[in-house]
Amino acid sequence: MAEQAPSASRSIAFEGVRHHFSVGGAAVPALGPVDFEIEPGELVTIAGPSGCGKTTLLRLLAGFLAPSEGTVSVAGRRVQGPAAERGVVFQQPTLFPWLSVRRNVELGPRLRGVGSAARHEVADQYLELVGLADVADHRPYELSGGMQQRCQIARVLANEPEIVLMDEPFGALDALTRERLQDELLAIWRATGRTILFITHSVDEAVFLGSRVLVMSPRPGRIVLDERAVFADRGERVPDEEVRALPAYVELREEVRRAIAA
Amino acid sequence: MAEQAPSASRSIAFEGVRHHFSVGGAAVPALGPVDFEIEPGELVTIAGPSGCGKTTLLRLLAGFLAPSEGTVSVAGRRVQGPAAERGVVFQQPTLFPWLSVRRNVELGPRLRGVGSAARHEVADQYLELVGLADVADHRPYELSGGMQQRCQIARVLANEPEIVLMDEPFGALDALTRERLQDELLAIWRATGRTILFITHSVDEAVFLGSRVLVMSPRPGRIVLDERAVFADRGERVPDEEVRALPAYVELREEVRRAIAA
Amino acid sequence: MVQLEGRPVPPTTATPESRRTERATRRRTRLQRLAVHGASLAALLLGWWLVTRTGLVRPLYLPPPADVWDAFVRANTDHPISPGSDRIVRGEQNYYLWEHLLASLQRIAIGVGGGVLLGIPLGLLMGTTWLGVVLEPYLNFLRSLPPLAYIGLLIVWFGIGDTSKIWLLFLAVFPPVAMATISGVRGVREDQLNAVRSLGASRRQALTSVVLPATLPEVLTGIRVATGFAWTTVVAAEIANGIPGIGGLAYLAGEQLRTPLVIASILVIGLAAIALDLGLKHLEKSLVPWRGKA
Amino acid sequence: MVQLEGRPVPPTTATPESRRTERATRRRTRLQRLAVHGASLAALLLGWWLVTRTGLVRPLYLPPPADVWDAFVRANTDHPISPGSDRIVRGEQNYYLWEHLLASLQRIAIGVGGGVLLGIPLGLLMGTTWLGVVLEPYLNFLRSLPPLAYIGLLIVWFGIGDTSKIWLLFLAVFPPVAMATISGVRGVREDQLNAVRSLGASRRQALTSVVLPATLPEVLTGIRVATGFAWTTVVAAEIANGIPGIGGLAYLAGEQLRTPLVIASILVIGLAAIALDLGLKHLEKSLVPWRGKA
Amino acid sequence: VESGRSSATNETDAAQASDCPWEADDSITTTARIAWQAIPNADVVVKDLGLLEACMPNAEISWVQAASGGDVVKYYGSGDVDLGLMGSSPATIASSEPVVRDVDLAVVWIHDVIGEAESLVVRDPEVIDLAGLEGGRIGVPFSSTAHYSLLQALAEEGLDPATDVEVINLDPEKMPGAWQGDQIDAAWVWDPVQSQLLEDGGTRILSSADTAEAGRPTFDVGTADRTFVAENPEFMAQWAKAQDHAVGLIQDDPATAAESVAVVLGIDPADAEKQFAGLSYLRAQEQVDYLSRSFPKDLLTTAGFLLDQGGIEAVGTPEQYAEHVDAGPARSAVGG
Ligand SMILES: Nc1ncnc2c1ncn2[C@@H]1O[C@H](COP(=O)(O)OP(=O)(O)OP(=O)(O)O)[C@@H](O)[C@H]1O
Ligand SMILES: Nc1ncnc2c1ncn2[C@@H]1O[C@H](COP(=O)(O)OP(=O)(O)OP(=O)(O)O)[C@@H](O)[C@H]1O
Ligand SMILES: [Mg+2]
Ligand SMILES: [Mg+2]
Repeated sequence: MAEQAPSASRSIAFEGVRHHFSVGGAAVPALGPVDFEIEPGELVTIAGPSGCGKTTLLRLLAGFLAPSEGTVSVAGRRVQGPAAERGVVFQQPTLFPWLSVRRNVELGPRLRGVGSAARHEVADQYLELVGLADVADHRPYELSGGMQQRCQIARVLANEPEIVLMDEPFGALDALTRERLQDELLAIWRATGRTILFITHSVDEAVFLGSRVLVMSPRPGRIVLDERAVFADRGERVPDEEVRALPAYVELREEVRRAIAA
Repeated sequence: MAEQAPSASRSIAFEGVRHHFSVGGAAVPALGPVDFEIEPGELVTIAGPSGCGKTTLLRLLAGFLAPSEGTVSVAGRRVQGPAAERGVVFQQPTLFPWLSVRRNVELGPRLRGVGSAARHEVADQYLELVGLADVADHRPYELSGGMQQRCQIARVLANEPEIVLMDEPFGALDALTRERLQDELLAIWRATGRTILFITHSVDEAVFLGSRVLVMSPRPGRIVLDERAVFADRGERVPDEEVRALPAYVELREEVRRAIAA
Repeated sequence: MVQLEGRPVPPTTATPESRRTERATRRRTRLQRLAVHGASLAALLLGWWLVTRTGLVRPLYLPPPADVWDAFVRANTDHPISPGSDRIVRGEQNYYLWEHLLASLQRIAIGVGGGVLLGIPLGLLMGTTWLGVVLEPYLNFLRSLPPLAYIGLLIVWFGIGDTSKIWLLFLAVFPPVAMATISGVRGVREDQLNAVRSLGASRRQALTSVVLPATLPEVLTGIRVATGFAWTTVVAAEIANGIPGIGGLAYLAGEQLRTPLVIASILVIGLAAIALDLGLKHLEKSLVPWRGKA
Repeated sequence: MVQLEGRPVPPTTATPESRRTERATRRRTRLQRLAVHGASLAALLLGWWLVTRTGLVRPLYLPPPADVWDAFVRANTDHPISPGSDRIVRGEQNYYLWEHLLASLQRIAIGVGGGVLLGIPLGLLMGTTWLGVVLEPYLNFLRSLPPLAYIGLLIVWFGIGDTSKIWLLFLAVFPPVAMATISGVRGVREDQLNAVRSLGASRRQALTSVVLPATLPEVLTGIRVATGFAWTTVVAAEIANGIPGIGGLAYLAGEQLRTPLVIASILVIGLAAIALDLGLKHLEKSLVPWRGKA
Repeated sequence: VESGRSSATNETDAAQASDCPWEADDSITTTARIAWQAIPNADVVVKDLGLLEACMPNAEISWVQAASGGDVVKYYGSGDVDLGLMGSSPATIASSEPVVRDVDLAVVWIHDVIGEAESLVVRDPEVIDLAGLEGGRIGVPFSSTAHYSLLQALAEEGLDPATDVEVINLDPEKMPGAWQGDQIDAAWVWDPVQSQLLEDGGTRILSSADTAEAGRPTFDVGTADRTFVAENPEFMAQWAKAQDHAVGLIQDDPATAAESVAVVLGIDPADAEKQFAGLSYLRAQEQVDYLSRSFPKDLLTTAGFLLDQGGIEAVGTPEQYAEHVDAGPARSAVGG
């Protein structure tokens, strides 16, 4: 994949953001007020109780929703809608059943007009990465739940967005596959310096992956913890088990756990 | 909920079961051969790598699929299709968008002709259990991913099936909610003696919850580990942390982990 | 309208002020919409007037708006048979135009109602049982039959009164409704059926509690298409003994080359159809709020 | 057919033997199906024969099968003008029945083709842009207009040749196709659109790569319904100067009270329509394998 | 909305309309259903003036509108009407095999003999006779009396409709469009289209009056179910009397008659009055003469033509056609 230097301009800002959903005429507050910035190249993990507004926050940044109040901006410009710069891995796999797995993964490059040989190569690379090379010609509905999730991840990564938004991307994966993909994600992040927003309900995952960990309160979600984490930044040589045994790691994990339980 | 004694006749048997999917004319083996029996009142957890055939196994038992070879039987009778005795929590939440959350939960009793007052009571009980009481009048698509999963669980439990089939039911839940629901599930299981088949990708969950743990090999899935676990059977007085610290627990967890990795 | 681009409309907010602005926004949107319709209608009328004014089309084929308006007014009032005559007649063919319209509306209402009442259950049955295999060719046969070719048979069986006309409308309406239902049934997600069956639903319960609601969006579209179809059939239905009836009136006026009256009738038919369709669309919106979401 | 109950058919198995039995099963199903159709058809024919035989319906309205068969044969052969006469005429109105059918089929093919080619893009545009707001009333207006009321105008503009007939068929076909497309567009899952937009799709790309395929099932149903409409319209289209043409033939035969020929024409129309629809259904099956699954 | 409303706009008008010109007969309680068509003749005058209702106050009379003679035959077949107006072609079909097996009608009245009301109008002023149309295209509504007249005229001229000219089926209301678009060279048609074509520069070169002279007349006739006639002689007498009265009105007071026609057809009274000129109307005595002498023969010749067209299976015997003509009702109206 192409090496892209983190552009200083790609910082993300939430300013006084609130979001309400209208349910049967009544307004249900779902998020906010939320204020924070993300520097380019950060790998921000977000945790919080179920229904606290994590997905809502991500959808606001993706441009699927407009905030009821406040502004969401990327590189100083208000988010006006979805764009290729912000790739999204959905919480519920959202694949296109009329395309094969391979063509789902190739879709981004194809939309950009990448030639078929190059497309094929990119698709092969990412299908291999997520372990779906042997079902490349299946249709999405012929995949298991975890395989669909992996296909989605491959599709987004193959499009090489500057900002990757991932909503519980490893939620349906077994421990082994999950660990492998965590490592791959870290490797990609280190190599390309992408900005990544990663929602997870696993405290361990949040602490292990994030260069910064956010914890949200129950609905309407606000940020109740915002901590730098150093474990993602470590060199690749440090084995995972050792990282998990570090006192600082254990302490942060406990801190996050307490913040969620609060 | 009504106390139902485990009926000796409700044992589940897989005999020489294989399943193939046909993809573009070619047959793709997904499962088997699989042979095992489940006694009434067992809480069987199933783990295995993504795409190994766990869901397929569950769908065969639910009656959604007919095995390509072998037979699946409950109480000595071949499974001919879905039935109320076998409730299913789907891997991808499958709720009815034309019904409110409450009416989704009430659906089973309503189909059985339970009066509206009794239905209401049952629904309230289970909505409370899964923490959705305050969104009872929302529509399913107005729920977060984790909330949808919980709604599904409430719907199945409210129907009081003799066999509960759960496909990664706690997959999208934060640690806290998950632990609470694990405890509730165990409580219900102990109180009613239901047979429960529980697919999970969390080794810890499999060992913690199961009275028996099955591990499947990669596709086509076969049973590579079949161990009794005693931790679910413990009295309610033993705190969870203590259980997790037991040497036998740690050992089984390692054994399961190894079996999956093999 | 599906949002392909740009940001979606902000949803309701909690504060009373913002709620007020929201209501204002909605009112503004509605006003804008009205303005757009008004403008396009005005443009159309102007074009029509210009075309007739410049003599591009002869009044025999397209009379100027004023003539059509005159015909419309005449058809809704008591008027002398010719200027100066003291024989006063009522509307056209002894009925006012609105009475003609009402008569046709009655027929359409009964025909469409019957077609929907039969079409939906039949479609459900055909989509879910072996009945579909047996009946599908007959349904396809029926829905290809030209009304002009079998209205004769209907008259024989049901007489020349309203019954045969209603039957014709019914036969026009029910196949598309049944087709839409069948198509909708085939689109029902298998797992939703599996889910309800696992909850203990009987065949019939699965049909009413899952297949029917899941099919609703397509069925409603089918009903809208079929109702439009009923309107196109109303002239054929009312050629024979169709007074009062707006289709019968249009036919008779056409025979006499009274183009202004023909156009007036057509416009009335079209406007009535638009109004009816608006109602159906409204129904659709309130019945199927989940479209596109699940 | 959606499976409401019972166990689903076992899917392909790997072993050659089981594959063989599977093929045998499929062949058996097809045979069963044929048998069912044959039986229902035979029952229908018997019923028809009995009804006419017992004199329940007069031959003026429903002639016995034998008469219809005679008319069919006559219409497909050179035959004497009346028994014993030595004046030999060709088929009916100087064309064989199959030539009439072919002429109508051509018109329908062009009309439906045009209607589909316009209806789908227009429906996509109307479903996704402000054009929908402006055009919807006009579309509803158009699709409610009785063909009998405006065929006169078409003749003025396009003459009495094939062009005006094709236009009429086109105008019958394209509104339901557009309607179905619009309805399909409204059913596209928002997140699929969000997904493709996040992959960098432009408006147009989102339209072609998501909206169009997601809409396909409803569009195909719309095309099937619309093709049925085209068949029902073919008589109206061919009333004026419609020879050769199966609709024109049916109309003339009806005017002459030659019921056997009318019924023979109707049967041919119906059978042709069934065949056409089978083809479309086949297309649907192979184009939209994911229906009900995702 | 109830169907079958009469022309009267209010109660007083209804009273006015319900004056029977002779002594009304309250003893008749027949239920009669009458199929009418929008043709300018005495039938619609009777309908508009409410003569039947006035002269048989206790009879139950309903008027059923039909779009063509074929419709009327079908109405008979379904038992929906007892009397009906149709052209001579459908009347012949109804009296010939195979339709005669299903309906049992008699022609009881000649509403009009078609003259210039149906004529051949040509576009090209140079063309002055049929021969001039060779190679051209003539529009005519198939299966109509005009179609019959046209084919008779062509045969007379020695032109083969299959090769020498192109005869196409065209509804009257579609002719002006086809005419303007240069799609047809001539049309054999009735009013108001005929006037329209003449106005558009057409010239009349032949009419049904000419074909009638050549022995091929066409008519609009009144028919009745034979059983009905047999069972309701008094009703038929009153009916014939009313028709005769209306014919008298057309002949003696065309303005009043035209007003009635105008109301029913929804046209201008002046146009209606003009249209009278193209048709000839017969009083009761003439009806009796015509019906009992030459009319069966006209049916027979029409049948010969229809056989060629494929409309009937076989030409019946002269006796058979005579059986389907009944001058009785007309006779009872003579001098009444
Ligand atoms: N479309 C909607 N309409 C109405 N309310 C909604 C909608 N989507 C979400 N909500 C509400 O907003 C709140 C936040 O939802 P969100 O999906 O952001 O939660 P989440 O943090 O992602 O939860 P989870 O971990 O369970 O996925 C929820 O309580 C939910 O009820
Ligand atoms: N409908 C189908 N058509 C074809 N192949 C299928 C279908 N469903 C599943 N498969 C294949 O069968 C295998 C087993 O699938 P299954 O869904 O049982 O896996 P799983 O163990 O539940 O995985 P996960 O943990 O990811 O949900 C997969 O490799 C998948 O590719
Ligand atoms: Mg979420
Ligand atoms: Mg699974």
